[in-house]
Amino acid sequence: MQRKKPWWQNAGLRIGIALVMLVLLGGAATGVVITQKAPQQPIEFPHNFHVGTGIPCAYCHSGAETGPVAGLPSIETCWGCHQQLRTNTPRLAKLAEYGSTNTPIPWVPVFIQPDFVHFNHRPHVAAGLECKTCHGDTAGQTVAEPIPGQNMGWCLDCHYKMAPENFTRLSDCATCHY
Amino acid sequence: MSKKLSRRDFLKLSCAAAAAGMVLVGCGPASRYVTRVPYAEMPEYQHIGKSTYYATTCRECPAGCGLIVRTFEGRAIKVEGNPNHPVNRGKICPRGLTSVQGVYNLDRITGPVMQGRRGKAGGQAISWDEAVALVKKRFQETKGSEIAFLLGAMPDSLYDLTSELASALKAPAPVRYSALNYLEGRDVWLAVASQYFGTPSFPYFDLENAEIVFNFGAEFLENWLSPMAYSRGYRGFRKGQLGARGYMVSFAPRQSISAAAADEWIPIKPGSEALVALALTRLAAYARSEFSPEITRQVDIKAAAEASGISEEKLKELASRFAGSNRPLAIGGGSALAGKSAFETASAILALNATVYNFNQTGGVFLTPAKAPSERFADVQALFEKMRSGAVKTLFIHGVNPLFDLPAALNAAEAFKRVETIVSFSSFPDETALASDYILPDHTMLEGWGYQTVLAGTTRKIVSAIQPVVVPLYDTRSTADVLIAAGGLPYKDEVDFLQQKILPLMSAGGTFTAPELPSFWAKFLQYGGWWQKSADYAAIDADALLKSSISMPEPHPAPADQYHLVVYPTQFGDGSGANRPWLHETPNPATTVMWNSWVEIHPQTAKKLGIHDDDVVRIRSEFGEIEAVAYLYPALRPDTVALPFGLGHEALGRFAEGRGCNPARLFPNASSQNGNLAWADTLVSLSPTGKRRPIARQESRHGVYGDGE
Amino acid sequence: MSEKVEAKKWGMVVDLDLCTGCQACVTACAMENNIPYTGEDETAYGRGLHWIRIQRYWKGEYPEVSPTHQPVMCQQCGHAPCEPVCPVYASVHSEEEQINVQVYNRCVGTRYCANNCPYISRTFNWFDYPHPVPESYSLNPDVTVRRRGVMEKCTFCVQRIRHAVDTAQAEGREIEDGEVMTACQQACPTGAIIFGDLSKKESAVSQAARSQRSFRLLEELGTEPKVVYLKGGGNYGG
Amino acid sequence: MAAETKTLSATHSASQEGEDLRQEHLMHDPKPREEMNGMVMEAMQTTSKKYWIALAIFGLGVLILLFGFWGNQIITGMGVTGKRRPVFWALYITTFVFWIGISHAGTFVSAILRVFKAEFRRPFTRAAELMTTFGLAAGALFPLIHLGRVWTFYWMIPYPNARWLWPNFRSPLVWDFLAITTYLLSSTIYLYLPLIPDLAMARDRSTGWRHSIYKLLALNWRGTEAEWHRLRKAINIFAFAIIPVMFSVHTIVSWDFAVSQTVGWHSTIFGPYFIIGAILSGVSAVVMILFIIQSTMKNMKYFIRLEVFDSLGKLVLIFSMAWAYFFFNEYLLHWYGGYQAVRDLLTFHAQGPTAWVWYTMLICNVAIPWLTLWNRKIRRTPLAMFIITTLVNVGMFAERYTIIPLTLGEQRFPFDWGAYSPRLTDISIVIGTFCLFIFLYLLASRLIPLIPVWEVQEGQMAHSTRKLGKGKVTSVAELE
Repeated sequence: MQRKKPWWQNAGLRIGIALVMLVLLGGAATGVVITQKAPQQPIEFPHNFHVGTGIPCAYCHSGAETGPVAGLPSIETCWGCHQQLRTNTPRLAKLAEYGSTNTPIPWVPVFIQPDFVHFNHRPHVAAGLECKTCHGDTAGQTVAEPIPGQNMGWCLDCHYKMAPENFTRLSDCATCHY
Repeated sequence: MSKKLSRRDFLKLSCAAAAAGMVLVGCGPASRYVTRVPYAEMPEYQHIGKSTYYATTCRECPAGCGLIVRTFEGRAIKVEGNPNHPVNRGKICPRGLTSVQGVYNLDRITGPVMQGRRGKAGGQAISWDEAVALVKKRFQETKGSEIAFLLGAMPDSLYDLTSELASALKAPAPVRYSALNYLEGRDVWLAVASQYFGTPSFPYFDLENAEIVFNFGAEFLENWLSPMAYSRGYRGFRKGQLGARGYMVSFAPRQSISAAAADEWIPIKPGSEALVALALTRLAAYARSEFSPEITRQVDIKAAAEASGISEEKLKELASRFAGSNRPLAIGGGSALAGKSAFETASAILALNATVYNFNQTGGVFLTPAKAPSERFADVQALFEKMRSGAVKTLFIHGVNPLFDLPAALNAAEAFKRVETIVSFSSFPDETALASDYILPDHTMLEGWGYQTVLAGTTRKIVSAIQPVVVPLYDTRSTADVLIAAGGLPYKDEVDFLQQKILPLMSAGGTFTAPELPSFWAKFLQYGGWWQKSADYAAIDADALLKSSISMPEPHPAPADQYHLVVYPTQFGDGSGANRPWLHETPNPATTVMWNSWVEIHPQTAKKLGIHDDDVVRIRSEFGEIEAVAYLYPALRPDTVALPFGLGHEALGRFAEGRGCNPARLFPNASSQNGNLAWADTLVSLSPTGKRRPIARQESRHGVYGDGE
Repeated sequence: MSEKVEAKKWGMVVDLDLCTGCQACVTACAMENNIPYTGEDETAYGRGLHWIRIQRYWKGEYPEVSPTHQPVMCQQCGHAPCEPVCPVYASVHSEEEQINVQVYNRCVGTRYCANNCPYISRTFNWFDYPHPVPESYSLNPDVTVRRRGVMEKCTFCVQRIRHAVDTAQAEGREIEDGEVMTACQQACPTGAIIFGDLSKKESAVSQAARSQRSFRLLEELGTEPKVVYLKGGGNYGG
Repeated sequence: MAAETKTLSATHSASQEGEDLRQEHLMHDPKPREEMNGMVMEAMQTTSKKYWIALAIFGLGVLILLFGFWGNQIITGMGVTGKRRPVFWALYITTFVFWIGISHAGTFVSAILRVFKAEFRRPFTRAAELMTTFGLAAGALFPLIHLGRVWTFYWMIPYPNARWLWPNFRSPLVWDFLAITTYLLSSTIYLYLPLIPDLAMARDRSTGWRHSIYKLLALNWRGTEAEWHRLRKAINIFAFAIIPVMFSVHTIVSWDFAVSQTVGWHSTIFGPYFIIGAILSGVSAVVMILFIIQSTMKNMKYFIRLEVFDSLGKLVLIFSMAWAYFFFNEYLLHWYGGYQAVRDLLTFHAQGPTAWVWYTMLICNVAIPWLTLWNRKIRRTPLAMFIITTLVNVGMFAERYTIIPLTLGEQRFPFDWGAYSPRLTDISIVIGTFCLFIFLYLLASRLIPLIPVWEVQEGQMAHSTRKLGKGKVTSVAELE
């Protein structure tokens, strides 16, 4: 009897599977990279510099203390200072362009939650949490970088560690999902 | 031959499978980041992530309820009632609630349009400069007497402005009407009040404090005069603040929600309301051992009982109950005040009140302290007659849709053809807008300025503020601004006009005032309007009424094969609400039908005619015919059929077009002596068409009526 | 289930003597909670997504006929039949607010909860309902827009509860009676709906709930609903 | 068929009697081992053009009707089916219960009859067990198909996760999930164990790809005494162990309904009621399959004799009576309970616009078996048995349809009643699973020996006749 190669040793099949896997894995890798990488911002905002000069976070992200959303600064906020300050770098030239035409800066929010999660900054700020607990050390970043794995387990973990006595309340589904 | 799957091969394959699995499970959206655009300049009162609430006034019907609109990042999210507003006290009806679906409607006109051909959608977009120039040109080139303004019921500020403009142009005063008006019999009350009390003001019925109420067809919970104010009144009436739970008797051929809310429903024969009211007046006077008033001289109790189908004993019992009560009240509206003898009916109802001396009494009848502009149908008829004769060269239309809501017998479309230029200010592509030459879209309700004078449902003077809660979504422009710019009126713009108009209010003793106009204006907007601290009604006197003599209306029983017609407005109001999906999705309170019209037929009648539920029925009057789906309605006289008003559009966008039927096609082009549209005398015949079209109802037919589905 | 004493017990009273069946609550609920409309064919087939339905029955024969109106929304049972049957805890009791929570993102769509709800107060997203621009501009940002395949139901406007709790907490005070208003209560023209904390003796809602007219729907099932009806308007329970 | 009308009571000589016994009972009609093996192999390897056409049609059916429509349903939403408020479960769950019911009979016939040593079971245990496995495969798809968001089905599996959430072990659906996976696994093993010697037999008689497959599956079976011993022991353990699993699975399926508060479901008799219904439909399905096998496959008339139809017919009759008892009992309980909503519901079933379903159920499940199956002649007419059992299955489908959509449509609030009408997708997917079942069965019939040859041979070895007075009686030797 002629010795036949079993089907799984067929070269064509193997190449085909390899190609499909390459595409899928490549896609997956790209997806992972895209979702875990800081997005392209219209202006490469240097957080490190601004934090370094001692500007409080809430100066630009003013909503955090009063409401659910911290917010992204409007052109007014930036232009308020930078009209007077140094307009000589390329980044500031971009800002000047937005500022002089009074067009909003299309910021890309980095820390985002899905639609079905209702995160509220105010109680977290009121409980004395520092911004960097969740947002990382922005003093070392230019544009804000996402923290990987900020999922439900991440929230619960913190809630459990920080306030075990209130855990019933803080793990209630209706706290975030409605 | 045997080939073993080697361990290495197996590992390779399983790794590949695992990787594929991970890819399939782990693939999220390709990009999770979405650009978000913050404000370039943060508007006043806006905070990041927080809602801002603005007070304004509802323009959906003439009642003038105060609203608080929740806005979030520049968008109107939710309409709520203004809890401080004296008309509605924070309450709101379905139509007001869906007004955000008016602003964010999918079928709005996005900018000024020059129609290529009348009646066809689409046309050439023009700029606002061109539009204003065009209106200006029409003002200058047309003789004053050949200009006509046809306005809807809202808003009042625009009506005042247009009136000023008309007199400046030496044009006839603007004609104003609304379908709600003739369906509820509003103009009849105005006529009666002018006749007997000397002022064209609406009576205010103090339902809240009444003890026994006789209701002649008024749909006070749905659309009548000021539904939110009267709903609150109904609450007080039921709660019995001054004593026992109130007792209500409803005289109506069809059970509306208001009639159903009564403790007793008397299916009175259509057209006999005046007789019954007069008979009750006479019997009530008798029960109080008083002389029967002059006005009741002609009435014969026996004849009234016969004409109405209510036994004499019952009438006597009701009258003595009414007369014996501490705070009796009679109200009327709807189809009772929409016939040829509407004036007599309204007078009789007032006489019934007068005979128990409840004028200006708690739980009685007052006169609202605001003069209402005339909305007589006879004026509309006259205008269209003028158009037909070619004496109108330029017609301006705002806030009303005559091609839809006027009786087809009036043949408005024919009259339009004789008008050289028609300019519509409609925000939506309704029938009339499409039939005009230019559409210069006004802002919708939540985008525009104005004020609304509260005409009914209160005993205080109220001027309710309308302010924009969001920036206009499209390239629309306030009609007032267009008219001011084109007509050369002495105002800078609409806001200037409004501020000048509210100037007198600063010293009129309201709940607030301010030393100078800007702060007064700010407060006016903040509170949602200006109103007096307490009631300020003109005392009314019953003498003239009781001493008058009115002609006895002839009852007109329907012949065997014909049926009385009751048409009632629904949540769609005058029909302009028909383009809002959630008004369609809101079930009708009585029938739970959604998204379509129906014709209510009594089950006995239906059986006699061989009509079943969901059969398409042809309804024919002397003036036209329509087809509607049958709904066997148990709470209706067998000799009457009822039709909801508001659907049956030929235009007005995707949600309205071709949906339901329009009862205005059955109406006569007839006004009574006092100028109201006399549609309630219409007789119709029914015939099954053999077609079936199951309508969407929330109720289970099988569960509620016990018949199969 | 051990209930904490301090747990808030949101509850609602519907006075059937005042309810006229006008449907304002139905529309208000839809506007507040991003409820999509489904169109004629779908509503005709019983797939409307109304969170409140006003049950209208007829009583008597012509001419003594009259309708009764009874708004039925999720009764927020204390002992809810929908909760134990959900395999993934998507229908779950909120220990904090003592209401039934539907967690949309956890729902896998078995629809078992809906079958087991004796009040049939749950609706299902049969499709992804479109929210076209600009209609979508009026969507409430505090309420999740549900996608296809999940259950939904009346939440007692939990987003408003959360907002009030959050505000009260930030201001360091208790929630006042009447501070949380559900959308239906806010709109109801005759004020037939009262909402508040049933655990407080003096709140408007618990006073009304103690009325002699009060009854609960299908009380015999032991579901302990948080919605109390007051008899009236020809509607005497059941 | 020659044996049709022969009975043992007529005038007979001794040889005639022996001939009768041989004709009647497979166990008394032994053939040489080689010949019998050959017959089974021949039946398995003979494929006609018709077979391939059927396979292609049902394969396409699976592809289009099941997976095509299911895919569309996943993408578009559950709304493509006819479900509505308040009928949130409908044809899918109906068919699910139907398949789970069908799958019962395999175990029942095989395990219970094995435990009770009913000898007529021998030729068809394999066919019944295959039916169990494939019925479960078809049925177990439905809990997935009916999910609104099937892509999240794995949340029902208990596994540690970032959300700190487990499935709700109080939910009958989780019990269901566990029970069905358990049953699927155990019934597959129970199918596989007795298959091993037959696979070895097939391995020794085949070449090419078949050979390699059989070799892999036969686990190097050599037929030594030790192997036989272990196999018998294992089969015996499984036969006893699977019986409670079988009962519990359908009880748990019934609890999906019985633990709810739904009117008409909340009943304590649902457990046994469902099991009896399942066995009734399952045994009927076995008869249907045996008829098809017997009339389409080669050499099967030898294995599947009239005695099989006769005995199964008796079983169907008995279970039909038991079912009727429970049916009556349900009415009795609710009558005694006196709850208005249930009374309305039961009246609606019998008198509402869908009463025809109810009547179909009663006629097919009670009237037809009772009127026909008492008759030995009918029981011994395979075609008649096929028609009767098909009708019984139609009746059982109607029963489940009555219990699910028709009951859900009429709950406590008449305002919310609603009638469900299936749409194209529901019907397609249901037909698709029938296609899947048939497709798998068709494939298996040409891959697996449908007759457990060794069991038949074992039985034939054990059987002998003994003279007792004037007649001969069967005697069975204890082999195990």
